[in-house]
Amino acid sequence: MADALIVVVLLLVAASATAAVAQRDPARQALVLSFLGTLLAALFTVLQAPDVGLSQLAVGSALTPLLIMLCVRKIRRRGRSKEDAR
Amino acid sequence: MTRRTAPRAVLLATGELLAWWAALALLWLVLITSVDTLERIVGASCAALGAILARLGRRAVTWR
Amino acid sequence: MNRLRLWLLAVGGAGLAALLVAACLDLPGFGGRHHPYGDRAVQASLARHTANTISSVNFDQRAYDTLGEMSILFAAVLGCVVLLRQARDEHRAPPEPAEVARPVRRYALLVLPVALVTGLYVVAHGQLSPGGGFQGGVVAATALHLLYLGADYGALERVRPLGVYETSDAVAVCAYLVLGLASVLAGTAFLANTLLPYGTFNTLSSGGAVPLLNAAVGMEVASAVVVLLAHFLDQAVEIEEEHGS
Amino acid sequence: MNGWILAATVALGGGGAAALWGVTTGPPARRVIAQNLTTSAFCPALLLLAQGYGRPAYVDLALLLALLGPVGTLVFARLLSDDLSAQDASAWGLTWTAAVLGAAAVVALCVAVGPGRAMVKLLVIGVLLIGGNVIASRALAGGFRGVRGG
Repeated sequence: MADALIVVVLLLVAASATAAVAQRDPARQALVLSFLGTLLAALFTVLQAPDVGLSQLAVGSALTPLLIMLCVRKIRRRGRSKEDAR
Repeated sequence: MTRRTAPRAVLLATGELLAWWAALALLWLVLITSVDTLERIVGASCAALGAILARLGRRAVTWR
Repeated sequence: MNRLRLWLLAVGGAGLAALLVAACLDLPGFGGRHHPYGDRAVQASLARHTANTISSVNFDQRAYDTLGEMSILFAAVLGCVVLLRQARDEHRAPPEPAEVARPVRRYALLVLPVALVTGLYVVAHGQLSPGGGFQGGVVAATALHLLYLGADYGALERVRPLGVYETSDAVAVCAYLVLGLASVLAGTAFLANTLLPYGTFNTLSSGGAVPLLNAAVGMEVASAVVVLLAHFLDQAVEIEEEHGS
Repeated sequence: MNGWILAATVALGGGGAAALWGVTTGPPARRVIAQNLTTSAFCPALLLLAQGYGRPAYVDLALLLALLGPVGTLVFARLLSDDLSAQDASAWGLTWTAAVLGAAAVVALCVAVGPGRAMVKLLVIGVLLIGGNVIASRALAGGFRGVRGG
């Protein structure tokens, strides 16, 4: 019975990781990835590894989305300025 | 000829820094579990760093 | 040729699968209370008055591994800095000022110092509670970027002298090395935690060199993340390619 | 398994499944709202877990999530502002429901913990969580309209 929580969180992790891979647009992928990051922090807490959970939380909730979205912005801006130049 | 800052501005800046320092030192005391001298020193210096950054940030944003 | 490649992949995959299945069959049961390595690690960390066993493993029992991880981060950030530098056919446009809604701007200004102090708390209490240099450093560095999110990139640039962060990144790596060499000079092994007194259990000064190594890693990670994000932000916001080149 | 862990299971399972559904389907506005609600579902769950396992140190995870979760939402609100400005990304009913649920969890934990340093810490986390979520919702509902290139 005490393992019910672990099973619930593991199922959610499997579902959201699959969903993150299945998205085509990088910006939408980043959204699912940030959800997955927070969920993984919860999984590590449930498995009694709060140190790893804190690392995951610190990196996954704000830093990784920021890096990915900055890359997306750079690529979009580049495409726009190429169109302008034409 | 040196430009002197108005005493009022100095007072305001000191007040802002002190208010932030007190609030952040209080936050530190809330976060920790046991209090001793070293804890107080480290907390006070971290709160001072936070207060300086808070003022720098506010000035940078309302600068323009 | 293509068929050969597929066969090679199939053979390799099958071998890997067989090994993984064999390894899984030999695993200890899920969620046991005792583990040979875990019991020894806890014993060693308690002997050195470190309340958080994970910190003891990271910065005392395997401090050498952490040195490797630290230099990987340093090298990775250095690589990014080189790759994302301003090329000859690019120019810098000053960032446009942005009008952000007032509650969001005020939230950013209020949470910035709170997040910074929380990050420093996580670094300083790495040997007592979950957390440590890496986690706290990332939080402190993220706090600074609230200025970009809540205002504009110009505001962040005014409070972020990049040279200072680049220097403190290098200084922190050196500090870690110096702490390791100090124990060599004292006649023990590199990074052996025998130099400093272990202190009272569950206080800030416990754990010998663990809090100092934690602080060095925290400083390194915070500066490295700031430098890394600075170059990403430069590329995303400021640097533009010359038209018609 | 005690009541706290049961409540955390419900929050993680229910909130997580709902947020996953929202974040993977529909227009960008809905996805970003679901990403914001992730924080308000998981942060109370982490607090409940800390109480359920009897480990006060685990509260630090909830503290960091309450601080960084809204920052993550601000990242998307700012860098997707072009996509979001075309549609209405406000969900005030959901935001306030989540805020009330989070406040209820924090109050229940405060009662269980009793007066002291730990209770003040819980209240700080509660204020950061609810304030952060409301501000993140505000940012999604046109907080970055005036942002063009920066």
